[in-house]
Amino acid sequence: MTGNMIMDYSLLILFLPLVAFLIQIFIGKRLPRQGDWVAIGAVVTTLILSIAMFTSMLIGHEPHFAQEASFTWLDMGAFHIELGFLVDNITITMLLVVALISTMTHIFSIKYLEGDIRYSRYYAYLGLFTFSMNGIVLANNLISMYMFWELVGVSSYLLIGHWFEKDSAADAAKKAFLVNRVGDIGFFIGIMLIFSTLGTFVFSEIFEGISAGKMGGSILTFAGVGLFLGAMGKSSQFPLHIWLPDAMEGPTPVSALMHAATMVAAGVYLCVRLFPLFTPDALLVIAYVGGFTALFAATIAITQNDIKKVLAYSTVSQLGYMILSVGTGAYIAGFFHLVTHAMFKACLFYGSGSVIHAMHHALHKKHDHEADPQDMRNMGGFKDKMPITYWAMLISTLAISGVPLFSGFLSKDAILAGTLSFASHHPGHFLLPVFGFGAAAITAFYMFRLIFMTFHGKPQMEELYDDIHESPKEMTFPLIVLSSLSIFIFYTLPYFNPFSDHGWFSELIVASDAAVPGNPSAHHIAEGIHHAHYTAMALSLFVAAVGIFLSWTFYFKKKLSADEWAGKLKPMYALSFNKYFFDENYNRFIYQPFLKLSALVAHIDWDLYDKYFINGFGRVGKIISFFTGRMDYDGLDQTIVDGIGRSARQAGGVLKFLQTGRLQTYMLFALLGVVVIVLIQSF
Amino acid sequence: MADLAFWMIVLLTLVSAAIVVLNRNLVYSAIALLFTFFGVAGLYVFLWADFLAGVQVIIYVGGILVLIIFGIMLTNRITSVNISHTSVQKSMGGLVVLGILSVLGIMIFNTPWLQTEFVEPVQTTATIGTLLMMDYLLPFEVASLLLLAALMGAAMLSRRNE
Amino acid sequence: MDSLNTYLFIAAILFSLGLFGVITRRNGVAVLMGIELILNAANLNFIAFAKFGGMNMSGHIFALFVIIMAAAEAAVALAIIINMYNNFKTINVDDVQELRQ
Amino acid sequence: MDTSILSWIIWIPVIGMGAIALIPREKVQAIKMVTAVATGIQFLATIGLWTRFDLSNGGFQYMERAEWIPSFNITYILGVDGLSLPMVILTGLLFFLGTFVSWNIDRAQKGYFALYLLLNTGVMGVFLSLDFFLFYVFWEVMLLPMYFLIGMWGGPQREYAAIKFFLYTLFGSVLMLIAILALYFTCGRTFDMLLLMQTAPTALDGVMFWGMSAIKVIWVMLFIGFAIKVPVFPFHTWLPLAHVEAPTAISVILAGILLKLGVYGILRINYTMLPVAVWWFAGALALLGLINVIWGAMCALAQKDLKKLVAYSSVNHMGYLLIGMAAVIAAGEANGNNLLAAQAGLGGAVFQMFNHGTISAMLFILVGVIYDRAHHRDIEGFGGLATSMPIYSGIVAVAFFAGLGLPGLSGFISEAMCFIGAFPVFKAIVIASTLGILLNAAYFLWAFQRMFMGELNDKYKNLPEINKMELFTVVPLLVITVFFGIYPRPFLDLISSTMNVIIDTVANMGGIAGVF
Repeated sequence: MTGNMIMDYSLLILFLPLVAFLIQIFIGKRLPRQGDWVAIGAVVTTLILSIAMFTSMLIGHEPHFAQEASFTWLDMGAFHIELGFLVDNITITMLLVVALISTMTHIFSIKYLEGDIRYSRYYAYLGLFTFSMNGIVLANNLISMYMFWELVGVSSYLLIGHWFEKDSAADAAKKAFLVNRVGDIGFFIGIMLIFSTLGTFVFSEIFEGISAGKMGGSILTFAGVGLFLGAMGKSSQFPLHIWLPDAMEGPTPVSALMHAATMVAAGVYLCVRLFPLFTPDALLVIAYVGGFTALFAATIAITQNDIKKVLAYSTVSQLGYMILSVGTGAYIAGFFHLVTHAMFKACLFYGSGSVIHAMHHALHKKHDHEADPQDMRNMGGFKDKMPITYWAMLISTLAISGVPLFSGFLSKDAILAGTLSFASHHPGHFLLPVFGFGAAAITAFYMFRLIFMTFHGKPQMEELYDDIHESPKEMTFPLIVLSSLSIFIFYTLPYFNPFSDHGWFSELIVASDAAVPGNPSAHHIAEGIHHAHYTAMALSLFVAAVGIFLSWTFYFKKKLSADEWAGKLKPMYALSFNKYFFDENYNRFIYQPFLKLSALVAHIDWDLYDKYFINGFGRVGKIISFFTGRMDYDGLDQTIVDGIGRSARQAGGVLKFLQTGRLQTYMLFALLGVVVIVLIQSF
Repeated sequence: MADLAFWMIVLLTLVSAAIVVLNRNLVYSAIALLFTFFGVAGLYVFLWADFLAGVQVIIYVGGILVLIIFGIMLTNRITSVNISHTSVQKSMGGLVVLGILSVLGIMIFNTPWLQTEFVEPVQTTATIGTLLMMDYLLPFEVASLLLLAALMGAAMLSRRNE
Repeated sequence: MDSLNTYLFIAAILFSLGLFGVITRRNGVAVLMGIELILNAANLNFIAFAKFGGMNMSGHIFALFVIIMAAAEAAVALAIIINMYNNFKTINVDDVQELRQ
Repeated sequence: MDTSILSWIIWIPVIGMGAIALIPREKVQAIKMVTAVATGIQFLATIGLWTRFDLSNGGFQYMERAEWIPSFNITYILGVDGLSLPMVILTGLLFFLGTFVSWNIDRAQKGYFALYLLLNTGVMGVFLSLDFFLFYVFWEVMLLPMYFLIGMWGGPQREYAAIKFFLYTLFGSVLMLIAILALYFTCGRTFDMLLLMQTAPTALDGVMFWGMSAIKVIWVMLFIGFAIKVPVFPFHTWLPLAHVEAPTAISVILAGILLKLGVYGILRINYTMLPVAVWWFAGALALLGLINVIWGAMCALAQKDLKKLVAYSSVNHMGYLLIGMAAVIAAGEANGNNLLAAQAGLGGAVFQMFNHGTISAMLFILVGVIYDRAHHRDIEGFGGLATSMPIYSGIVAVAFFAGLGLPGLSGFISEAMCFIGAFPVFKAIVIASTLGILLNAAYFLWAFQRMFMGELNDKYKNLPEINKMELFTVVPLLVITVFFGIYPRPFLDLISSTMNVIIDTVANMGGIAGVF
């Protein structure tokens, strides 16, 4: 495939969803089937195009393939901005992932959202979302990345708030946008720091500038941390993770799209793209934030009962992994995990969507509007009723838990190897692998808890059980596709070793060296990972086994009672169950005080400053004019003027006859005036 | 001789003008005004304005003065013996007028008037006629319009409104 | 005798007398006579300037117009006076004191 | 170019006004049509200006010059450059659209539209006149119709609002007048701005007023005069009141154009005539910008009245602009000749002027739409309107997103340019003011949520959807916002030559700024 074709394809991939969006938003309602075929047609076309690009990448087999194109967006002389695309192997892979997940979401939504009042709107927003994400993926500069970044925020706002009649959905949408904006502030400051030092927004020029030593030291660290802050917001890293679980208020397919391929992936993608500019200090921050988030979110996921909430925290935790890997330098492993995670996490969400869909219909039939269709405590034993969903979710769960033969094993292993290698070089940072392995164990535990509670054991609501049915084809099709893609083979081709991540991915997608002088080279990092590979594999297998075993004893065999243990570890349980009270504390210590402060400011502005100070001028003016009025009237007028007047009255008894009403008198005085003036003038 | 005639005419003009403004009897005033007009006409003659002198006599004496006398007749009962009237603020008025006069006089005698050599006119009437029809045609027409308006206005005003 | 100043001064006296009449006379017709005197004074000035300004005939034209004006003015003024007489039964201007305080 | 198109642009509304004066007051439709035609022709003429504007020329074009009062050296000079042209076009557009926004004015239409056209002339005159005296005359001409338009056709507190607006701005214009006279007498008795731009810096050098440098005194007096219009922080309280009480179309004009007059004045007069003082004041300007951003945003966050929220959002948005304006000193010697930052900052500020003009106009029109239907503007009093008025809420959503600086809509680019430009010089201030980005989003989204999301309030189930006339007024603004958001280049090409001239003027003064 030639370079031109690549560019044309990329443009098409970028703009087709936008066209679909525009068609849907303006005339969607008037089209047959509310125009969902427009949206689906558009994404399927992008999928085909992405596959074409991807195959050409595989055939071409150029690890350092890169193609750029740009145009002048604005130009004021010295200040000019070029926007453009960068297409390399990472981009092509990411485009495929986005197109694939987006297509699956579109297909899945046909039935899931059937009969929704804003069906065409929904498809429109999906198109916008896909467009924005593709924009991020294709960007070759910070400005267009930032722009699409915010557009992703908006589309997530619109989709999370799809059912805006529910206050919780409206709240969640707003929260998602605002929390993301917090990150975006950091992102923007980072951009400004870089631009004010290097004068460019284009990645390659930035990297060149940094390698040339034009920017470095603490400024670069700050810039890096700022940019990472943006990633933290989008990828929902601690402490900006709070929006993501709430975002479950959106329709489930949206969650799948958002958590697998678009929104949250954007943060990781940003780190991957910008990896060369992070300084060691910035990377350390990234590593710790990521590692901590991985563990922290996992501990919350253990105790959640809402099936989507579990998956949400699991996403946060997995994103933590990816960020951790960026921090340790093994960012290609992080990207690898991004790709594999996209498949199995989307599959898990579709699975949960399928379950919720079934529950919803069953509840609807029973006219039960009280029970929560998402609560796992109302499920159980769905395995026989929903075999396809069950198997798909099981495969994905095995993948996410890091069981060999599945994709998650490969990528997770690479990340953990990266942390191990990092820790071996920097023994002071031993916590990073601890975070990683700890999270791995807990992940295995809670994911199997989900499987066991939902699909195994006795049905918890017997009355519903008979009405639970497997979902229609439109919903099972994505499940089948994505669960198949969670098998190792797709990532190791053309090799078949399930224990080695050696394959097309590792061959075609290669790390570039850090631009910051002093950072370890890509080769060096790859070496370290290779070195730690087997240790990591053994350890991760062990922790995964422990997690699965514990889960099995608690929730399958019920040898140990979960409730009893919860009672024993009450404080910890409470912390975890309540998500460490983050929302409450943010609310109490940030939002409410700030709203109060705003009210105070408004009060000061309007009721004090304006009313007393500004109007004070008016009032003082009034008082002064009152006094001057008094002085004028009582003092000047009554005493002096009237004094003159009074004295004049006596004399003026005569003078008043001046006003005789006789024109001739007036004329006389006018003439007198003339004479006087002439006399005065002549002197 | 000419000098004597000149001063006689001046005297006639001024004295009769004084009578106009000072005499208590309106009819006397009107008759004095007649002499003033004649005097002024005479002065015009001295100033080589023969045409104007004629006009002065015809219009002022023949027109305006007759009008004034009619005015007196119409507004006073002719039968009443004393068609007289009083004056007011004579002293004050006299003072001011004297002031004005002195101011004017000072001005007249202190101003170096621009004078050019006297050229004896060939024929004043013809020149005036040419000027009126050529250079001053528009004012001439306006003046006729003014006269028409005055005519109509006077008729309008003096009509009894029933 | 035959100097500009003489004529001007004669005109000034005539003017002052007219003015005096305008100011002091109570009878409207008398006031009108005063005005005629003033106009005559003005005319005299015009003619005098015309003669001593090189026999410039424009002065004559102006005088002519003044005479026309005077005629019109006299007609209108007398109409007013007669009207006034019809309304107030007097032509004494100071009896008509609508402007009085 | 020897045309008198600028005069036509200024005086067309007056012709319209004359025509309205001749129409009997009962023929309301005819009055409206005359207004629409007059403003429409004016708008087309401004577009015509643009099409034949020489982009590479940073100076004044379409100049007109005529004697006016020669004894005081007062001349009638008109001209347009890259700074005023966008404003002129914006004025033409908003007055044209404003006519249709005013379509529902229900009393004394004759007076309303006549004053409206007079206001139009005043505003155009300020943007186009290059003689200080003429400038001042137009400035005052603009004030009076505004007073009556607010005071007679406004809301319940209209008289208070009108008198406050009037006194506040009058105070400013008195200071301005003093400054103008000071310039007149110290710089060779001329009101010609072009001449003053050349002579003022040298003529004022070393002159002292009451022991202070004359340049500073005059600068500050002019600045306060203009700052009241902008409005800059301590002088902003007339704005919410006037905006809230004014009829919709007048709010649109107020927010869209009148606020820009202040900024325009600062850039046109303070920056080019007394560039030295810019160096002295830039820091304070940026700081005031920061305060405007944060203060305005926090006040907006606390508002219950939608129109007041939008009004405070103007305060907030003007803050970005001030920060961008301060960036001009980046181009000076002392700041490493950072021409790039200066261009970004100043260009951003001017772009922000235009964008705020379109966006806030849109917001006010939209507020007017809901007010016409529900007869109140209490944010808490609505709820779920997105269900009953989907098109309207869609448009409001876009307008709000434009207001909060969403990429893809024009507001983002100008805000970003302001920040990027000011960053190298005022790092701390810019970083602090980026908080505004967040607050901005917070108050708009919160308001949106309270009004349009959630359960539909039964009271408003049958609110009619936005009608064609209203759509006609909003859609052009929407299109402009989106177009410049995607492709800002035409606009920046239009202004950049002039911006470079201003930057040069200010930057060259950097050398002596230290001494000063």
